[in-house]
Amino acid sequence: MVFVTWEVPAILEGTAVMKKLINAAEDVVTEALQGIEAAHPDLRVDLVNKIVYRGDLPRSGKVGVISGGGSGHEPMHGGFVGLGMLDAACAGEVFTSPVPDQMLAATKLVDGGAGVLHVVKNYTGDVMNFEMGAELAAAETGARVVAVVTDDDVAVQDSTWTAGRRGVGVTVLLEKIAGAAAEQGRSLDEVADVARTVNANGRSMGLALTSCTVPAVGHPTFDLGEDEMELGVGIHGEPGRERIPLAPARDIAALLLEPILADLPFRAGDDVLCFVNGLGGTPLLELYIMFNEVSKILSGHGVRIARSLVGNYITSLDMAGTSVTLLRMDDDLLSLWDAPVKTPALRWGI
Amino acid sequence: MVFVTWEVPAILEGTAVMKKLINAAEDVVTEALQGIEAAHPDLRVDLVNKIVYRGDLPRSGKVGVISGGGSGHEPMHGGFVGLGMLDAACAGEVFTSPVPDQMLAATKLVDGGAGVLHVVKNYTGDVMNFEMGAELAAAETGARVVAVVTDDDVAVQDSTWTAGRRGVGVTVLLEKIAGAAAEQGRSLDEVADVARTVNANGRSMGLALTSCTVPAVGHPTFDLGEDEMELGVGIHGEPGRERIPLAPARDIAALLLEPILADLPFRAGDDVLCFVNGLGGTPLLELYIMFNEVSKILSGHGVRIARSLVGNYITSLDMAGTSVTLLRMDDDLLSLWDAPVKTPALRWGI
Amino acid sequence: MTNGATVEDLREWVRAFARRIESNKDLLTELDAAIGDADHGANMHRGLTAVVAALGDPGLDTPAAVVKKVGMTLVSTVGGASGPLYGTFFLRMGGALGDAQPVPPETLAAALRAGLDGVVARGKAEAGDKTMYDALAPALDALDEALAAGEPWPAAVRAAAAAAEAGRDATTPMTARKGRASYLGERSVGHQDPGAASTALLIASAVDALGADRERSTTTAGAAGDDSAP
Amino acid sequence: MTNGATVEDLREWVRAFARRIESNKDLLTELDAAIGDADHGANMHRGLTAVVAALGDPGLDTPAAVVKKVGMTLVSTVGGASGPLYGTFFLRMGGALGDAQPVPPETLAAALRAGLDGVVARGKAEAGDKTMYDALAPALDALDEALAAGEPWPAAVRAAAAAAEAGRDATTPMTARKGRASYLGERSVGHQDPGAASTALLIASAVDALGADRERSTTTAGAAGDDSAP
Ligand SMILES: Nc1ncnc2c1ncn2[C@@H]1O[C@H](COP(=O)(O)OP(=O)(O)O)[C@@H](O)[C@H]1O
Ligand SMILES: Nc1ncnc2c1ncn2[C@@H]1O[C@H](COP(=O)(O)OP(=O)(O)O)[C@@H](O)[C@H]1O
Ligand SMILES: [Mg+2]
Ligand SMILES: [Mg+2]
Ligand SMILES: [Mg+2]
Ligand SMILES: [Mg+2]
Repeated sequence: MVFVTWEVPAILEGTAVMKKLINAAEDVVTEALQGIEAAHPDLRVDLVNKIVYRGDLPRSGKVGVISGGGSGHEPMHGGFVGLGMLDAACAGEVFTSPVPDQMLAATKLVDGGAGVLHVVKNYTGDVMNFEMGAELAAAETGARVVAVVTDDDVAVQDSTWTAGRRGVGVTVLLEKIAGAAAEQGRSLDEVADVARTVNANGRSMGLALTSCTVPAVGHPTFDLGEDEMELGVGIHGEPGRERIPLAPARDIAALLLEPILADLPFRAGDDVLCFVNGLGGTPLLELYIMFNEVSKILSGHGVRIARSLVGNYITSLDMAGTSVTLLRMDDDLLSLWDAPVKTPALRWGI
Repeated sequence: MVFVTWEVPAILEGTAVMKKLINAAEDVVTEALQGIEAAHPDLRVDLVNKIVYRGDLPRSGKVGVISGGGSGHEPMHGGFVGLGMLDAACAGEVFTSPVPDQMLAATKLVDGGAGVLHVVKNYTGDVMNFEMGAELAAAETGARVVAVVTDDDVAVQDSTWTAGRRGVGVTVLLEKIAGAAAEQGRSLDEVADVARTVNANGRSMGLALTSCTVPAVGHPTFDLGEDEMELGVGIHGEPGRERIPLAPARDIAALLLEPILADLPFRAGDDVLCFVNGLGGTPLLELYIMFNEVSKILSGHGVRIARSLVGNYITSLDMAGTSVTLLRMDDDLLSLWDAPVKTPALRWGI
Repeated sequence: MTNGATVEDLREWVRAFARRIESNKDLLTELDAAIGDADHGANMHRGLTAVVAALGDPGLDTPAAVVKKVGMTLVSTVGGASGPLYGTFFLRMGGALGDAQPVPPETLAAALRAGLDGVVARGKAEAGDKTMYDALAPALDALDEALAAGEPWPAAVRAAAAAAEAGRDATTPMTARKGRASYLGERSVGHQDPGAASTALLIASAVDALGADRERSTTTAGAAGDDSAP
Repeated sequence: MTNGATVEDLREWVRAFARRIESNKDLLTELDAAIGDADHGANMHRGLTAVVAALGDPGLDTPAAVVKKVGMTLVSTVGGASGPLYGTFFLRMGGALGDAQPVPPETLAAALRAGLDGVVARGKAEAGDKTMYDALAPALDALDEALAAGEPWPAAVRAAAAAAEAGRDATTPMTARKGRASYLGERSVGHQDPGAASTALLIASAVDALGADRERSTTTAGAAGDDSAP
């Protein structure tokens, strides 16, 4: 039997010099959490468990809403903690889901006796770690936990034979809307219902112009040619479904919207929340150009933009690119979206 | 006499392929403005004059506050239009100040009889174009205009022999604070006084990890080595004062803060608004790491962070990098900062 | 461990695994960069570093206690898909070890299979899904077969390691149907599964620590990743 | 224009300038990228394109009307530092042209100097600040001197163009004290000022359009930027 000696690729030898505002790669998450704590007096940070949480917890009788996931998607999730949105967020290592102990600790922190909603993006790791966290919480505290899994990425084939669609942009909208429902005093089942409604009515698709660079890796996750872009990327620097030549914004908007519109399907007369998201390295100027193209296509389909969100809200580190999310709205969702929210990244009405 | 035939550098030949979400380079500003109009129902856009303005203008008796500058710094200035901040913003071409006709048109739009404040960043072009705009407005409408020029960039030597310091991060804070003063019903002189106070008490410095790429140019404005960064950059892709080797976030924070702290000077016991800004291509994760380092240095100096702002607010297209702005606060500035604001990029209290 | 695995044997297995993960960390991450998210090496390294530190905790004086501790530590430190999967593997294995000291070969083999069942219960992977299952299941089949055929433990565990490597290599042409690589569909073909690669290291570590007489296993253990001959 | 510049001469001057700007657009931007913000070529090109279109407006039937229109159009379309400066140059020059048709050489020279004074009033530049002033001022000095020495207009305007180019080249070793390049301090040394470069094109265009007999100026005008001999 021969154990092969694998050669380390040359690019990994030595300390990679990275164009990043960091100290050591292994301290990135902890130090960013310290920065959040220093910048936002309303929030608290548990550095041991890597949890960002509201300073006024637990709120008796209110359903707790927590989420979490790998870091590198900021402001998601830590930037969405606050009144009317998340009660706590668990930060994993960069692009690695947090561990069950964190979800256990966060669940205990936020439980005000009315149960806790876990907002989980559909990735094998996230789902399993949240599951184990909920099992631990049930065993240890008896807290009632309901998990809602987001899986809105139409770039991925949905099938019982795969891990299913990824949770992407809808997660942001769901956290806002479910957070508002919880803040209103709705029950855990009601809050979970609203969350499921959001997921069922939302679809997303993303496109990358560049890869991102994970600090612990030190070089781009994938190589994209000067004249190529990656269609259907997720938010972890994972390659997409297809590599295609660079195209103008109007073609990109069409490429992203076509599968989104077809999937639900969205219909003439639908009211939607239109969310044009940046993946971290794309300037707002370009996101507004994308929004313009998206809005033209939607009006061509008779789909009405009832609400909009433009900016970097669910990112992949320094990746240049965009994702578009459409959420079909009804009156309840509209009023929950409009309800007051006070977090570092989304704030209005207060 | 010989007319030399200049050779076009090879890099400029042919249509440069650019990794940008745009259509044609010459339509970038117009299409982004259309996107702003489509995304933000409270705002209006004059596409001929390239002005973003509040939908409820003019407000009789309220001092009008306008600003403007080259595009490519989004959300500044168009993203700061709304209740409690700017009444209108004039968008120039990318990195090129707007023309006097735009300032004239914006001044007319916002003038509710109480005069108009022009917030101008100290660049030769911006200053001259705003000056001519004010001259035209005085001649045409008799509107009283006061211009306040921001010049907070300590990277630039201040001297009567130069164009003086650049206006950078303080501009964002000034627009918020002067906008709040105007919204409260203060007079033009009072609003201008507040604006001058902000400029006098604010200092900034920036650092780039990469250049940016101007759409009309198609390649990076400057070349930075893999292991270099540019200290003291402005916001137009102009080279900085010094090119230095890559360094950890804590050293970068020290490099940026040292000249800022020395210049005012900031003293132990001072209350400051600490603004860690991203230049467009840097993820929020890194900005929070920077904020953490900055806050540690400030607490070492006994300077207290009374308010904070972290994010991409005054950018240079896709440039990776950061700038730090400190603004010394008094009670009036604090209450004006905390006053309600409702713009696409800054919103609270409403 | 001809008479069975002692507590020290099992600790040494885990330490050997940690060393092999450390020396193959970048490679595991590269494999994951191709069809995942470029963190499998970092994840496993973080976990095994914590595991090695935890081995010094007091009270870990039975094989079951050691192996459960490994599982708990992995669950608490790895995250991602591999954390719950490797964690569950060791937790279930520990639960099945019973009290016998040293652990007889058959008990050890049964405990490993309990671990595999845990992986399946948690992750629902089947053969051919291009996951760690595709290295682990053939390895344990080979182990059971060899033991059933009356082979001595060292030969059986070497057969298991060979089967794990073959299983790992067989993931390359597969289309992923589980985990992050499944998003790639057809584009996952042609890449080795990172979890199968780390699992092959786990079984290879068993050869290091448990697969020969005591002397050999301890003297060659430092060479994890540098092995060039059986 | 030995008898003075007609309206058509002045239009042709501006058109020649537009052509030279167009063929040197990328170079001007490259110069600006080195010590500014990489837009001078685009700025001037946008402005001169608008100017050429505006030349077709009705009512532009005097030299003063044409030149003022050029100034207004530049102010309204260029932006940046160069917009107000070039705009003011033409506005003031137009204001000083008076009613004479064709414009006698001395009036034209005086009007150009009025334009220069406007640039100084607006931008406060002095000799040696590394700006368009350093090409424009020596050019107009050379023009005045040649006319005072009794040289014919074509020779005088060629002398002006030569002085503009020399002035442009002399900006290279200067440390910028005005405009965006001043932020660079010492690092601006060794780069030609983009505004001085565009100003040299302006005066060279005067040679194209006004510097020789009518036939020559119109037949060679299409070759802006390709001139290789006086
Ligand atoms: N459902 C599953 N069952 C078994 N193994 C799985 C499953 N999903 C993923 N894996 C394994 O996990 C490995 C990836 O681990 P890792 O990269 O650490 O986690 P993540 O995918 O969350 O980043 C895959 O290579 C695969 O072998
Ligand atoms: N104060 C000034 N006086 C005269 N010319 C100036 C002054 N400031 C700048 N310039 C000229 O303007 C040129 C730059 O123009 P341009 O790039 O179009 O504008 P901006 O600097 O606003 O980007 C400089 O090269 C210089 O010649
Ligand atoms: Mg991962
Ligand atoms: Mg400019
Ligand atoms: Mg992975
Ligand atoms: Mg310029």
